[in-house]
Amino acid sequence: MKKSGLLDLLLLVIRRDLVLAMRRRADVLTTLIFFVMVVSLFPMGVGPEMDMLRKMAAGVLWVAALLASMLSLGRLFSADYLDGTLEQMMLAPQSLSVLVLGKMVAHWMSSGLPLVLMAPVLGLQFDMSIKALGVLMVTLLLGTPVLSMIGAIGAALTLGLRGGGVLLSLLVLPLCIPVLIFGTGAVGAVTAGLSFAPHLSLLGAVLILAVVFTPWVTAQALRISME
Amino acid sequence: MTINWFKYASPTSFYGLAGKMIPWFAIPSAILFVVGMYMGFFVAPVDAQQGEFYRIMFIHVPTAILSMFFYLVMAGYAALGLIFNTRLSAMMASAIAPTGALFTLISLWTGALWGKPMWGTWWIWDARMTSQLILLFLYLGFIALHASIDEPRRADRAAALLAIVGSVNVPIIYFSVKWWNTLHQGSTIKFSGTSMQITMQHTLLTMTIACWFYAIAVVLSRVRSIILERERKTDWISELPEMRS
Amino acid sequence: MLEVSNLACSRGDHRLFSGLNFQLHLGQIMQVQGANGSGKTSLLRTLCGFLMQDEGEIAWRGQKIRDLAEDYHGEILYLGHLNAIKDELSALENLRISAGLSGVELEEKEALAALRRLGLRGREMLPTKVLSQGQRRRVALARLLVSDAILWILDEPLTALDVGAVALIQELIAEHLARQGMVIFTTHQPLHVEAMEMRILSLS
Amino acid sequence: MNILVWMKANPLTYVWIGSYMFALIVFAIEIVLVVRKRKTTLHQVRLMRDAGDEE
Repeated sequence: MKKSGLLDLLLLVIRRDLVLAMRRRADVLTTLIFFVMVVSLFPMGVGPEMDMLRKMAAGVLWVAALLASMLSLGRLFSADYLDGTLEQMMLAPQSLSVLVLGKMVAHWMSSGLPLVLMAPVLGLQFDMSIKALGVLMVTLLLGTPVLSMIGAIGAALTLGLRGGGVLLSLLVLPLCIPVLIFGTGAVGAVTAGLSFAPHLSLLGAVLILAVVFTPWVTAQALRISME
Repeated sequence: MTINWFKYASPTSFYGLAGKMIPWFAIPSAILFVVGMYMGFFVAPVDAQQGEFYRIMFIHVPTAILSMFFYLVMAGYAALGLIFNTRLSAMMASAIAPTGALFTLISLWTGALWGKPMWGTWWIWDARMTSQLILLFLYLGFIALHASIDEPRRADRAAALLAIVGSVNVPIIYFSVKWWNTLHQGSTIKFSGTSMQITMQHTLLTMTIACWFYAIAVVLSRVRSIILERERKTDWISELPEMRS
Repeated sequence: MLEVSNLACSRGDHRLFSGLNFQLHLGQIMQVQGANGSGKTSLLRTLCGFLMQDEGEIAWRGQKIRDLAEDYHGEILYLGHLNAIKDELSALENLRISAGLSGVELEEKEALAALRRLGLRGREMLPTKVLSQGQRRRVALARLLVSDAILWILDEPLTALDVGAVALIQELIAEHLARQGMVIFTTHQPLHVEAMEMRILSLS
Repeated sequence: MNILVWMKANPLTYVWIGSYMFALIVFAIEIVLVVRKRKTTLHQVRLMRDAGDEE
């Protein structure tokens, strides 16, 4: 029985959560279907004129991605909290932040990544140009992990509360606004023919900030909630 | 040698101190309000460009500044409460939140009032106004989280963590909103002449101090109620004069 | 080894117990007794580091557990009321993951041996949601076999167990104590370990 | 739009009612809330203390 190191633990947690996500494929699909449905609702509300929709496309897709990831954050910790596995995770000999990072990555892979892969299909609904679609996917690729990480803080804070889901969105959405602005800004820049490099670099900066700080903050939030 | 300013960190002694301090802030605040408003209406000159409407500034700007300032003060108290585990600072943080939120509301409302004569619309997605709106969401998030946790200790610590995360995000949000806004539309409020006229600055200063003192008075009395609520089990409560009446 | 001095805990603003002093050395076993709501579970959770105590200190090998944090966690095993197993995973997967989480890389062979010793032969591959409550508790208890923790903190380990399982648990505890382990536990059913002096800690 | 017309006609009243009066009303409401919160807390604590004898 060899002692497992930090990285093994991280990979263990990620593999565990992905296996769990695969065993309950319904949760992954509901997030995806919700994303598709919200995006498809807009043309019905706003009307079918293509130039209007093309202008709104990035914003609609990004807001839908934001809402879809909020939806799936609720079960990030609550399932483990209810059956006691979260307690055991907090008693792991490795730092809790690493485990939490593992859960965040697993959550992103089961909820954020499908959104990124689905985005081009929906982009065509809004008749977006190929370049704009490409940039949209890159921004979603950089942005959705940040949503999962900041969302994890909210999920840890609202652990076990009755109004958990809505409260979580109320706490987390204001903090995700910079990501939304940079994401939609990049697509706006490319459709206007400007360079989208500054937007992506800012998005990357926010991502790095999130990777560095959110695991530790979430670990603190979990300790507070588990008391 | 213990530092005696910790003496007032305990709720029991702070309760008495706060009680004595409230009138010292309430009365000057009332006086300053009257003076400020008088100066705002009659002393400050008419602005060449905006005419009389710019006088809304004397309420809008102080409340905007203070709403941001109170969020940082709240986050500071919250951090103190988390690090030193002192219950009083956590109580102060939850006492400041409603006043901060109300200040944000007033600044948003007066901002809209000011927008109507200037641009003909009640709401404009100006960088500062949008950041104020997001600040209001942060305040409401803090209050909602604190209210939805029953156990006071966990409520304080969870809301404190949210306030700290929020305060780290305020500059990022402010920068990204300003950045987003300049893409769409230039900066908005301009004043004729180089800098504000002297009396305008004095009025602005008086109004800011008036609002600040008002806020301190309200927060102190709210924190006294919170102390009463939280310490009801302790014995020093029963000796209080107001308990017997 | 484990030293608790002048410990006081409260839940909300209700004080559970105070002024608790005891020491636990290698090879010793202690039962925490007290009426319902007297703070038995809170005491165990405070020993794990979940709850912050109001007063007093908990020391492990002379150092405060707050400072040791993860190193201390590496040497304890906590078994609460909840089974800490995922219903969608099989017993084998659950055991290997919980062992991995506690820092031990477990081969399939060893995991299967542990599960079989706990009487789960033939059910190792089934998702735990199909197992009975007693069998699920056995999957949770399988962790005792594979863990190399010194201090076992068990909160009512015998709940939902049949006579055979109770005997098995007592056997495991005896082996653990023989290997100079330590156990602190609460229980509602009688639990006695042969040739071991059972120390009692009562929370008035 | 008569609001715009009226506003241009008497700006001072607009400014007074719209912003200062609103702010003062909000402050007044907040003061009332704080005073009421104090009264109810005192009342509650008194109830708790009288009922709390059997603890």
